[in-house]
Amino acid sequence: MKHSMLWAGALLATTALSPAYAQDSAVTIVLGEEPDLVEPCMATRSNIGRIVLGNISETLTELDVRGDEGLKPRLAESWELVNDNTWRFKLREGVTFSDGSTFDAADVKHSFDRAKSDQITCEISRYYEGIEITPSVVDEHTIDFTTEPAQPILPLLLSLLTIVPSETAIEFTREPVGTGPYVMSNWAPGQSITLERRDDYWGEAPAVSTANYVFRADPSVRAAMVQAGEADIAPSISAIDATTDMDASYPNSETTYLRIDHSVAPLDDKRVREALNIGIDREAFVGTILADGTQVATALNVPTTLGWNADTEARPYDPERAKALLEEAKADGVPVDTEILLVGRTGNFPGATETYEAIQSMLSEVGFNIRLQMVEVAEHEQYYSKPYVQDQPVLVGAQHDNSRGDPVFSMYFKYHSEGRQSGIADVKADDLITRATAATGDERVALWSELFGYLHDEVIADALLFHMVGHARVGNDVEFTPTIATNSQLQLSEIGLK
Amino acid sequence: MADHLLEVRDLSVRFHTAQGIVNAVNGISWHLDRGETLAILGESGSGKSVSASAIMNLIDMPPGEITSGQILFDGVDLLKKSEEDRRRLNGKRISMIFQDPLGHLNPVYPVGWQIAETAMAHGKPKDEAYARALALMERVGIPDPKASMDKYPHQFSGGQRQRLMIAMALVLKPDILIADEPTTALDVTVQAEVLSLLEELQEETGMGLLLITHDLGVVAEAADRAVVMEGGHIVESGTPRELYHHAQHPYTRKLLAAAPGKGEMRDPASDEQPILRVQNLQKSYGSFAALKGVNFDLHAGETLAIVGESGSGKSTIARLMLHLEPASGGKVLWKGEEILSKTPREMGPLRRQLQMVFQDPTQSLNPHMTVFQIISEAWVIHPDILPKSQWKDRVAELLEQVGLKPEHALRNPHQFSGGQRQRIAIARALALEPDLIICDEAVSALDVSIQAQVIALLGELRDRLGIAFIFIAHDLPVVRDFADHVLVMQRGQVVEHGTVRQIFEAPRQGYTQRLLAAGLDSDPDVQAERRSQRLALAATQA
Amino acid sequence: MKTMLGKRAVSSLISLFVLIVMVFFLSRLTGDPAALYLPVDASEEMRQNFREIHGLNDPVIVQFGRYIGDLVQLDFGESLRKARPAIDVVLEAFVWTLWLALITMALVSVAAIVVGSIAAFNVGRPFDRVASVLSLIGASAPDFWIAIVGIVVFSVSYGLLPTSGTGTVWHWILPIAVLFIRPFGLILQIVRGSMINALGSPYVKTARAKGVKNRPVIFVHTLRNAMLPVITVIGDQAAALLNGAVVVETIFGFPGVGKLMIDSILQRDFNVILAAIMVTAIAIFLMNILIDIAYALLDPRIRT
Amino acid sequence: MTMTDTSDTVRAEEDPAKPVSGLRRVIAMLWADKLAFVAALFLLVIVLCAVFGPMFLQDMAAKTNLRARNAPPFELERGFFFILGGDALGRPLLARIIVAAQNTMMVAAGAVVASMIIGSALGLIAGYTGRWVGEAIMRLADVIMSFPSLLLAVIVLYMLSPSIANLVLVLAITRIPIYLRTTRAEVLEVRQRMFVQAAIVMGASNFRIVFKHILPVILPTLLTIATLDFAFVMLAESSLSFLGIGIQPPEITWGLMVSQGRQYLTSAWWLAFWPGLAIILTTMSLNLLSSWMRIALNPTQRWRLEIGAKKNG
Repeated sequence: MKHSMLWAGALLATTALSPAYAQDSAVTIVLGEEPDLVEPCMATRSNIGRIVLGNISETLTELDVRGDEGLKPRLAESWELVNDNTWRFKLREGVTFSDGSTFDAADVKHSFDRAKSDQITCEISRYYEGIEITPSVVDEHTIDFTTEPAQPILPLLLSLLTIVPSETAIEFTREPVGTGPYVMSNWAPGQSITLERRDDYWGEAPAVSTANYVFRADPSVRAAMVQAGEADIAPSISAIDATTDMDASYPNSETTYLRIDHSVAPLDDKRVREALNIGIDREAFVGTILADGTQVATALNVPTTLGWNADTEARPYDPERAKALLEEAKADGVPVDTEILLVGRTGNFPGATETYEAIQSMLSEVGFNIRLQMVEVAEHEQYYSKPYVQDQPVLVGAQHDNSRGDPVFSMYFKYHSEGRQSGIADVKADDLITRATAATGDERVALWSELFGYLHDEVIADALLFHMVGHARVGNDVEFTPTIATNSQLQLSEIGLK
Repeated sequence: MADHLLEVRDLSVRFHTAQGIVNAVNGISWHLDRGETLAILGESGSGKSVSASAIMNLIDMPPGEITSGQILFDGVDLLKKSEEDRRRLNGKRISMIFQDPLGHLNPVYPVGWQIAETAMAHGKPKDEAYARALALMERVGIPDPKASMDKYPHQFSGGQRQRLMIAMALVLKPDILIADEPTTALDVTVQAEVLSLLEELQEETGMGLLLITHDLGVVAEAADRAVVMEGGHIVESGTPRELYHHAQHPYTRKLLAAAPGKGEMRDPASDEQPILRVQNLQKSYGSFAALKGVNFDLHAGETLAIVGESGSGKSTIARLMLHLEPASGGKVLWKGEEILSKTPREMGPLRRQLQMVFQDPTQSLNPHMTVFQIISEAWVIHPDILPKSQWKDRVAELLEQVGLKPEHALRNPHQFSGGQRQRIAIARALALEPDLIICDEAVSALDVSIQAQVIALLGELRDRLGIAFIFIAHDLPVVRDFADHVLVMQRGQVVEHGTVRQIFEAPRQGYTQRLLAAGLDSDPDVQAERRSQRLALAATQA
Repeated sequence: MKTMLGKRAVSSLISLFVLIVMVFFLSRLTGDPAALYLPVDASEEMRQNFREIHGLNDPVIVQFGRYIGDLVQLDFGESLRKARPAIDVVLEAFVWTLWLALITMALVSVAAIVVGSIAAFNVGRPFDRVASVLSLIGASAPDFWIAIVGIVVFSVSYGLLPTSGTGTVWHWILPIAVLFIRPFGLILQIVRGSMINALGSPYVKTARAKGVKNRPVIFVHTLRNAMLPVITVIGDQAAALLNGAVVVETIFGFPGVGKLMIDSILQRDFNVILAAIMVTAIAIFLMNILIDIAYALLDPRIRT
Repeated sequence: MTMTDTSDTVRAEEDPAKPVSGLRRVIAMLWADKLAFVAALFLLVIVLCAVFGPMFLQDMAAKTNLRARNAPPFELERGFFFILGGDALGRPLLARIIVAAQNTMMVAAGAVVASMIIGSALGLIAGYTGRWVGEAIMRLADVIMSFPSLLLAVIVLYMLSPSIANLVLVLAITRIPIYLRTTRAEVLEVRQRMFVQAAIVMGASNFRIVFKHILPVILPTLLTIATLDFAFVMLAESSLSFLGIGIQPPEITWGLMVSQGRQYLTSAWWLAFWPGLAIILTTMSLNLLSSWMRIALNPTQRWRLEIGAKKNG
């Protein structure tokens, strides 16, 4: 027995060394789940993005999440609209990849083609669907993107395109190569991923020399680790644990809502939908089940989003009126007593179960016949995406995340009659979405906010609940303020050391 | 007055049991000196082993409890000594051997080590201990002692195991050897050998031997003095001769009367068609032939005794006849029709005609059923025998027939003594109104007095109901007053077949003669004679 | 013995095959991996493309044929999510589980046997009572509950041990402690029971009559006989651990096969599930053989 | 040996225990083992809660009241049922624990009974019929044993909806092998006993032999296992809820309550503590009871209890 202990010790010695013993200016970051891949073209998946985006791989443009500069240059120095359908990007010079090769227009083209290739399923490619985009190299440091139809927000779209060297094969890689300030130096599957600072980075060298990523499923464990000094940053911990002065909350750009399928009675009746909305005492959740700082939502996108409509006001909690509306509907023969299935996803967000339980009991109070069912992710998907369950009215509790600053990433998909998760089929909405997508400047802003208003006030498309806040715990010897983007990326360059 | 080597004075022990407090022995006293052999004679439950356990400090307390008395060894009261002191005596100055050596030897250690352990437990160095062990194994007559040292108990025969036990007990040349039923589970011939081995060893070492037994024969053969126990009391004591010829206490007389092989022998007088013909019956397990072609006939109302030592194949015959095992060859004709080849279904109705009474009544009765259920099950299986309405009366009738009370019908088997259980088993067999009952060692597990009663019962049933019996036994005296014909078996073969008179009065085969000679007689004088015969035989045949 | 092992190997192979068949087909009834792998707003052609790449479009029976075909060449297929050979992923994780199981069972066996024997020798006395009650309390508590309380107390409040993860010997203490509790309680009871029986057996009487001291009576004469039933139980418990201690591994971020299993089940990473099942099944088979050997070593009656 | 000898004769003499006194005897033997006695009482209470709890407390247990959120225990101003505090939605914990008893017991009992019946039935067949059938059944047992229970849970709960019944199904399937193997092993031994042979000689049918003669002998063993398994299943159920498979709100079981309360361990310990305690006490009681049974059902050990009974009774 003693022996086996010794062997165990020996075995351990060979495994990844514990963060506690790593040298100075090294930080340890504890995440919820280990990424399956560290693949630049998958960077839109948050657990990958947090490691890759801005650390290993860079993009042509990036969205300013701290100030309000909007879209900032990164690998592109500048861009302009050559004609309606063509954008021209001037690329930064003297940039090298971590494998030593220099960065040029060919790399950008390859990165784009690779992302779009049908031999691998790159997540980021989904942002370029429905549009014909052809990159063409003008010279070593200039590249044109021709789009059909015109794509006003192409530069924004390109803030998602991670650049890889043109040598990169078209298959998923486990050794990502990028232009970023860090390079992946070690990956002990199941245990940790380590990034080392590059000396030949084009920009200014960040303070952190080594970043160690570890993975713990349980939020309270993550919190505990920072407290115990085993980790420096836990980007997302449960609100319940966020009680120390190490903890900072941040709007995490997630919006929770109940998706309503308008095609099934009684939810096809507007009064019923309104009753749903005013039957839920949203305020009561804030500071109780959900963290302080949680906002009641009036739109699927967060206020910082382009065209967010400040005039739409959340409907106040009014059980009496809700009851009345139901009575009224009932009088007109709407089958309001039909059992409505409320589908929630276990562990979707901290306190998810409690939230849905509370909603169920509130709605039952005002006279709905609600059955709650919490399901695991795969089952949730069955309800969430088309084709929908038609045999009974269903409310799907879900979360939507769009930190990209433009509603285009949400609207088609959630509200266009063709959208995979749209609960409505509304001609006017469809029209607004198409027009807004093509529009630019103030027109675009106007159209989006019209859409927001229309969906919320006229259609009552769904029961919008909250703009959520996330909580990060930051250890005492590092400085880091989480932002709305912290959900999807975590740039080590933004971490300061004390 | 420590004039005896070992003296038990006014010893009382009681046990707390499910049925309340049982006084196992009440104020018994006896003594034992160097070189002499004292026999404690008694039947199960008489408490004959209790004083021995007390001496060896083997009574678990609770449930046991010594309420009064002294055990003086060399004049010192053991009961006042410390656990440790008593441990030091055990195995060194007082040793004990038990019935059922297989259970009492540790199955997972080599016998050599187990013997040596006695010495090592008392501080002898390893090599010396092993040397002694080897010497003793040689002395008690284990073949190829060196190799046997590393063998395990299950690799020895019953007799050899008892020899090993003896070796284990004598490693340190104790002053006293307690032998608790040392030969009960053994074949007659082996029993004789073991007993004489004990005597020789006693002469060599001059130890005192305490012999606990239920068998008058053993007493007659080996004891200098004997005490007779019943129900926890010593009812009588004296030399074997005194006890045999001038028994005072009724219980002693009862015991003597019960000893088998004293009554009148029967002469078979039937010549009509046999109901059962067994022809060239064979059974082999793989390459080993357990039964090598057995033939015999049985007439209605007759009794055939099949006698042989363990491994002779006598029980196999029964098991084959009753389809408990498939036969490898031969025929069994029951009332003219061949039954070995019958399917279970065809066999069904026939089964009620052929019944069996097993050796161990404790195991052959389902502990979860009441006596009523056990007996009436026969009619559940064969409804045509008796309408349900009459079951109750019939059960009562049967119970009375086998000498039990009707009200016993509601009890469970465990509430009866061994003998009573065997009576129930018989009642169960009778319930089917069979033509033939096979008794497989049906009485060998019972006390002598009970044995006699059960045999008497069977005889009575035979005469009254005209049932034929096949009576399987391992020693001859038991069958002497009961059987018409005797079949002597050895190693799967019939050695000798004849009428009971012929077998007992003029045995032709050497093996039969040896069997007879080895049987112990309760009359010391007869026994002395037998002994000389036995030795003579051994000499001639060796 | 050898022939017996042969038989065992064959029968185990049969069950393993049946197992694979069942898992393969049943798991494919539980939804479309594409839906889980791809982001919710991925388009239909993207999903089609994904299924195409991973051959999920063919009829299941065809997929099965292909799988078995590869399997006979010891190709366990690729992990859907990790873009690596499934078997590598599994073996990586299995090493951890193996160590966890080995160390835990070693500790459990020794502790349970010693305490159990002493308890059996003092049936009904305080030691016996305390031992069984304490072991019971431990064995009755939900393991995730113990685990988290353990972290809160030992790591956060007193900072004695690392909360979780791997790295040093210290990291192993909490997980092992949590895993230890339940089998300990169970085996303790078995040991106690079978010791009580063994202590009542004739050969113990003989040993006493020989004047053997109490200690050897318990630890030499009785224990070895009492071990026979215990070994089987130890085997079962070890098997359970080899299947992966899901809860513990999840909480302590221990990269074992249990966590891998639950993850790949929830993500429908079929190849990994199958590979994991096969690896553990084989490991358990080998362990059972060890158990048999141990049995034969303890009990000469089985050898001959 | 000595003891059995003596008691043997005594048995023969003294009056047979009347069936009536059976119950009293059991109680006396329980009383002899104080711990077991308390355990039995506790279980009785739980059963009562399970049967009647939901009838009276269902609504109270479901009524959310965010103002009483995580109300601390041992305060009565919110009413007696808040004595153990309130949960994250301000529902009285005591009420919820009582109501949850029903589901918890139904899951555990359902799973145990189902697996015991199926398992031992298969075991009897495997043990008594020809070796081919037996072999097949044993292989089946192997398969079930190495079939990851989590996967099974996901499969069943995905294809059929997650409900108490289906959870019972899952747990039952995973427990079958235990009973199957034990039963088979026992049958192989018991069928060699004399009284079984005697029944054969009398011409009893296989059915009769199996159910009248063999089953009653092995039943005690099975029951002991069952009591232990009961505890095991309860814990398994809670682990499933912890992993997000298995029972889901608004259904409640103790296991679910613990796993929901675990995230509050640092801020409101009582959420996870009380249901956890309920599980611990119940499983403990079952364990104690089964170890008592192990003695009470074993004739060679029973005297330990009987003396106790005499001393204390």
